[in-house]
Amino acid sequence: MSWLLVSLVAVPLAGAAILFAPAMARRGPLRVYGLAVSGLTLALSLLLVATFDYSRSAQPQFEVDREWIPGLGLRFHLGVDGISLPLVVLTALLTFLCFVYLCWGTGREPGQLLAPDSGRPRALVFTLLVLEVGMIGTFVALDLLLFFVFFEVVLIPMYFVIAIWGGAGRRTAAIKFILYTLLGSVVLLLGLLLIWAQTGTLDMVELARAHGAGMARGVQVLAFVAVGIGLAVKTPMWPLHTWLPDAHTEAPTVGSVLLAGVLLKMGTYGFARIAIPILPEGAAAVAPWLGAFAVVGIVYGALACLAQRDLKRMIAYSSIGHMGFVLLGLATLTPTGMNAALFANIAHGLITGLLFFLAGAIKTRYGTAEMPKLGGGMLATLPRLGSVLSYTSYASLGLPGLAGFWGEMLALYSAFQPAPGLPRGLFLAFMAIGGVGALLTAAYFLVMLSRVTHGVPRRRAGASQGAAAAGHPVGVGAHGDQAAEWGDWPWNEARRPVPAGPGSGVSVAEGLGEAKEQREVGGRGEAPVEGRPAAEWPDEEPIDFLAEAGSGDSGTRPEPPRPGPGDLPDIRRYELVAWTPLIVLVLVVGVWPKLLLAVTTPAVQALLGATP
Amino acid sequence: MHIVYPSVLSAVLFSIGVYGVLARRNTILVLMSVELMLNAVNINLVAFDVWLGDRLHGGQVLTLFVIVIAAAELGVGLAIVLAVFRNRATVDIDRLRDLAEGPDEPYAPTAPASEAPAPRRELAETAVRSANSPAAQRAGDRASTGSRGSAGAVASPTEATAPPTDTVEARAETAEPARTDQVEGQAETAGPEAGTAEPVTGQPPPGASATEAPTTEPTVGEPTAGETTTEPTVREKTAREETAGEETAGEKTRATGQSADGGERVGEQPDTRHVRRGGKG
Amino acid sequence: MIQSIDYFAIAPPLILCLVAGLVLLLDAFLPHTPRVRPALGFVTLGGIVAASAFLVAQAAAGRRLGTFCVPADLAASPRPGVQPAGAEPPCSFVVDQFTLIFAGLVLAAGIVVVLLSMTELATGAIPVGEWYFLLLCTLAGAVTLPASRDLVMLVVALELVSLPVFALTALRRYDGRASEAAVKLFLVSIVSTAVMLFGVSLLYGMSGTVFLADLARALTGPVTAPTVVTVGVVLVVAGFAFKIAAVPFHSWAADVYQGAPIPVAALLSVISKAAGFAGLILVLVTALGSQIGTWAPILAIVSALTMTVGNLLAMRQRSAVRLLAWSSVAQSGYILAPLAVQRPEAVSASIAYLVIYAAMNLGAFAVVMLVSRRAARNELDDYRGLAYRSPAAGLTLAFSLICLAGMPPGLAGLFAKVVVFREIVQGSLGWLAVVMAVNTVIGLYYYVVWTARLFTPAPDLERPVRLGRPGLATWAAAGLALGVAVLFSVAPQLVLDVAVLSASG
Amino acid sequence: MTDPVPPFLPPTGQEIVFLLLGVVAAGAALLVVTTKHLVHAALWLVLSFGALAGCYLILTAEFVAWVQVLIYVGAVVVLLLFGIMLTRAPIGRSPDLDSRNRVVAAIVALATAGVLITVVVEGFRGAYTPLEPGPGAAKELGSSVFRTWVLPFEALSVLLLAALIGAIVLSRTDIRPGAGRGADPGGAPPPEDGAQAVPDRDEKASPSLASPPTGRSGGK
Repeated sequence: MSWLLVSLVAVPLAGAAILFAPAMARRGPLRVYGLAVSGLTLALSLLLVATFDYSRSAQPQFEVDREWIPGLGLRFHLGVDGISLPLVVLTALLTFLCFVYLCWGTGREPGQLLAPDSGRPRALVFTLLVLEVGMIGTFVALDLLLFFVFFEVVLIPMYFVIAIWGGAGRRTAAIKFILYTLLGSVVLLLGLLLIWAQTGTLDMVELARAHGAGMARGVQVLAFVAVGIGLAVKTPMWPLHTWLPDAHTEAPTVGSVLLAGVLLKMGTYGFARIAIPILPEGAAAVAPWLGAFAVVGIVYGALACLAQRDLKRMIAYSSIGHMGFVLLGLATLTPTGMNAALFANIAHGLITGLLFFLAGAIKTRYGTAEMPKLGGGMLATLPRLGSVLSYTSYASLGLPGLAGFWGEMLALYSAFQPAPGLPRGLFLAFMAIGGVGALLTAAYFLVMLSRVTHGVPRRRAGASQGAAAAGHPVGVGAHGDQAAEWGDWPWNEARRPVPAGPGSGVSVAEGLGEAKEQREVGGRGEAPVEGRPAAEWPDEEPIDFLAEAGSGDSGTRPEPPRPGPGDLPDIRRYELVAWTPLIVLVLVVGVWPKLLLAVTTPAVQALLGATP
Repeated sequence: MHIVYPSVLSAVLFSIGVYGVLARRNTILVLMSVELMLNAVNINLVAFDVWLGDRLHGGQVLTLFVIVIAAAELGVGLAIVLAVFRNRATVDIDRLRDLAEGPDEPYAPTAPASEAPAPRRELAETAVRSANSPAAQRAGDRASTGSRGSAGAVASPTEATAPPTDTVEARAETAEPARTDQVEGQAETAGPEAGTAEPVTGQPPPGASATEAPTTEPTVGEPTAGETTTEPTVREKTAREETAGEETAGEKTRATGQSADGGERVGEQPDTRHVRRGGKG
Repeated sequence: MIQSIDYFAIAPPLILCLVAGLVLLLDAFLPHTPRVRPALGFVTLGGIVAASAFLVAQAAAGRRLGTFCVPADLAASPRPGVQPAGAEPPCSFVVDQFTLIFAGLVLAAGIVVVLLSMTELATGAIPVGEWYFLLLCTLAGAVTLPASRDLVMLVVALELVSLPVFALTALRRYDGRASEAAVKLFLVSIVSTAVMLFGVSLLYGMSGTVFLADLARALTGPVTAPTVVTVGVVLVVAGFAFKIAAVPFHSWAADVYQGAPIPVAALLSVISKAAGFAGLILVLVTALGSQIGTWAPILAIVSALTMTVGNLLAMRQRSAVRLLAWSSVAQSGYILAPLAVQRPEAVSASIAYLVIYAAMNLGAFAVVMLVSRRAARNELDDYRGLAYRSPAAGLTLAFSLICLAGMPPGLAGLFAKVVVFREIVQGSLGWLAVVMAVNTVIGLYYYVVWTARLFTPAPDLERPVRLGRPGLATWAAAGLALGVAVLFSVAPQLVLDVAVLSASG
Repeated sequence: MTDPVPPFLPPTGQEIVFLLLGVVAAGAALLVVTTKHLVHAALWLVLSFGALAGCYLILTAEFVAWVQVLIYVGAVVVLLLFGIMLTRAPIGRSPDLDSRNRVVAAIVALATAGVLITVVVEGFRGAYTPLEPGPGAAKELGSSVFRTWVLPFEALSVLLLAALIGAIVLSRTDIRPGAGRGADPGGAPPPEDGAQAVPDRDEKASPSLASPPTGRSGGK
């Protein structure tokens, strides 16, 4: 079965290589193609799950061990154990879902970058597949240098995803991303080389078994700091996080999803796989610092979230807080803490992936992700989207019963009883601060929900008043009150089409009830609203939840451009397909955490087994 | 014989050569200095060979070879110097600055582009560009360091200005005699003047360009001129013009044209004549 | 016959010289039609391939070949200890692993340069016969240099590498910039030669021999006047530092690369540099190994400065060739770094890096050559959207740049850097490793920015750069370089293993 | 070297002559790098090289001395003089032969001299050899060249040929850039080129050498 891991890496790689063939230039097969390759990968990973021997999840299974570059002592050594298995599956799943998001549907929507006129679909598919190679490879590599190679493979595709398909500030964001992570990688490489120079081997299994034997304490500390910095940039740990908000905000939806869902995990996985088991003494020396940075990150992330107005940016900052919990768990150096970290990893991947999908969907609908401009009342205007957003936010803030809870809880719990040798009082303080952070996390998510999903959809009301009063172009006079409140409105200049006439700016005065009513009636085309969203989706096909899709709206659908009150389509089919697995998994993992913990626990214990 | 004597002589000669290489700006003088350094090597080698009684005569043979190498180098070197002279009309190292790193290398890439009409812009651009580089730097040097003290004093009497109705005025840099073989000038960077500068990109008849040559960039047609790539920004250029303006003692010199390279044989002689006439008159 | 000459050993340079003469004759007697130009190019290529074939044969023979050895009756040195009795007489020309690697590198790079020049020459602005003649002379020198085992031969070979390049640079005779570049290169080079020769003379004075092996013996143990040796070493290092454009003798690089025809820039950045490194390694490691305490710290500082200055300057560039020039200066710093480790084995890391660097740099130059034919000023902005206008060129350049940056998927560059890092870390030069790490990031920045430009669509470029038909030759060159770079990416052990074997004996 | 080193004082006759010649050579060299006359520089160079040839003779390196006279004094200086003439250097004083960083150059040179002389004196203070004519004769040296140094000799011949060809091809003015201006990345506009290539041939080929240096003459 050792071919399984190789094929997990090889399938996307081959898929990317085949894209060079001239025949792949046409777009028609391209969408199916991306879906097929990532689907095959997902199937392989599911096969991995099915055939994995759970009774000995502590040992690496499906091992492949070939000599690659003898001059460097580099071996092509792959294997998967209880720690990496969930992450591999998560990667394959998220990638597949990204392709579902991109490829399903009509391909005309703005979020779907494979649209015929949006430029380089082939390049995007290629980039995502290479990204998948790097991500999966990182999780299955059992050779330090090989790990590093895969770790690095991810960078360039991600850079291009941000720099080419990103938002307005993509150039800066991409450069910031790559500079930070590159600097981290180089330091990481130096740390790995130091380990290598001291022990003479690159084999992670062997090194983990040795548990730092053969390395002096000073060397271990030095190596841990170097490796730790490299991984912490990726994670990102608090003072090294500044690349993350920009990158997440500017990246396209799929980029954000993969960045938050998988790439951040590579950092924490590295801690669990390399830094802590291989350098136990270094870890013990640095762990208090790690914990301190972690809790600072938790609180900082939460406070920063409270100050955010951009939804994507807020989710990005929330990632910093969540990864703080992960790091806190790791810093305790106990099996519980490690378990918490690995659990929180997976949970965060699922939840934040979903959150970014949602944020992307909102951004494509509203043209902005600025929460004040969304106007609130999403549950009224877009009930499905609003409810999924609420659900995910609850999961993210750690509502018991959903996936986000266990990670945070376990992490805090493990800080209560850190590994012997670590200052317990300090960790108790960490626990307290972390608890405050958890509360703050809940606070900002609730604030966000109250701003976005609940309340009266102010925006529309304001628009209608202003427009009705003066026949102004929507958004200039209409939002005078809000403009005063929030400053200027960049999207107005950038995206608002010039209204055709005074009448076109008139919008329906719709309160909560009215909106609901209109939706129920399915009355479209009755009142013109501002033309922007309609112009963006001439062919939109909003399906109301499941069966409602064809319930009769479609028959009466007017011709495009169709200025209807359902101007903002609710969840569409491809979005639903892409999100459902995540929604389900968040619930499943939240309800049965043992599913995951049972897999990771033996491996964690094995990794920490010889720690004093 | 004490070997210290030749060794010290060699060290002295070598140092003199080093001084020459660093202090001289005429390429041929630099070559001579290098020859001195090589001779210092030779005397060392011979002395050591004799001292050591090397049966293979490594030292003396190497000396012979060094002499031959020096001759070969000199042959090629002089050919290159002549080629430079052919193209640039100077053998001063300081002036070979077309390729040098500009003081503000991160320039605005399309700065000049917006100022000229589109179809001809590229020509105008090259004209402007080639006109600017060395003159600019020199003007800048002077302005900043002021070390060539005589520049302003000598420059003013030989200034030549075209009739005021012309949009452009010519001025020859005669600050230092050796520099007069380059007609300096600068195509005006503002729009209309760029227009006047660019049409005469072909080679003007030698005599015909007597009055307008300085601004019309007579050597754009030269293979060399079009390739100059020092990139001035607009700001830099205007700064330079200000410098020029100061030098012309209050006269409003709006444009100075320079044939940066290769100007000598084609456009320069008329220009110089013109300039000198103007200077005397 | 006074000396017995092993013609098999000297076959590669000999063939190159003969073909050089042949090209000159052909040029003189064949009619000057456009068809002759590529024909001469093919003759040149044939010569290089033949030389390479002999190289392969030598490698297959697998033994150390030495020729032009000192006659036995003269071998005994007047100075005791220099030439122990019974030792083999030293030879001037030795073919071993070290020689083979460098000669192979030079010849492979030579093929690429010839292919590039076929495009450059296609327009007839440059006299063809003389161009190829000079090119072959340079190659002959560069092949001879790594085989040289005495200072006299080393000096002559180094000069043979340099001198034709002066002429090649200036061969676009009515181009002021080419002449200017040539004059700068020329002056810097002859001054560096003079400096190096002074160092050589001091070393000769201290040891009484010019053979590297004897030098090593003479300078081992207590030396009568260590300061003289030190100064000699410093001067020799300074002389070579010019050749490899190391700081503080780097300033010529960008000007010369920019002014010279692009094939010559490629030649300078790869072949000249390889020759310089070969000489440096031979002199330092083979002859002055005992003085490692003197030169290793110097090299460490020079290396750190070189990579830093090169990278910082490269970051500011807008011109493609200048960027490549400064980046190759920075790469020189990386190549120098392992030499600064006080372990002779570290040399193999330098050699491996050099070989990989050659492949990726030539790939970049080949594409720059393609673009330069259309874009007058060859600025980075001219590369916007190249990957869409010409996917092959764009991807080749992207791969080369990513390789130079040292990131996956450019694994060749990554492994090269890893090897260098490993040597530095093992040699406990921590500070140098950190400096190099920072520099790697700086380098990554500008390489990646350039690469990103390839994939950014050009917003209605004023002068859209279309790649016309720049000739198959350049495409072949690009393909060759790319192929080698990919090969090294997949199987870097090819160069790593070989380099490990050659302890530069 | 194992011989006892005789004292420095009093110097022998050979040493006195050598030192005198050395002073001449160094003094002439100093004038070469400081004189304001370009042509004078070349002439001082002759003197310096000649004195050095004398030094070689005293050091018993006869062959080298004659080669020095032949090649350096005979060829190199003549070449340099030609170069001076062809670049139309003024015959008289030229004020701009030195660049502005003369002081820096002087400091660097003095530092170099200081270091080198100190080191050399320290290193070779005890070096002494009696001078016996013979080993530097042409016969000895020739046999050495052709027994031991054949390979560099041959390489040198290639080098000389390359230099020769290079110098010729660079100086030839009868080859014009061909029709294909495209080789120049400068991308100068082609139409003018075609028209220009023929008529300006004379002007380009010879003129810079023949026509009087109008610009420079003002400097005298």
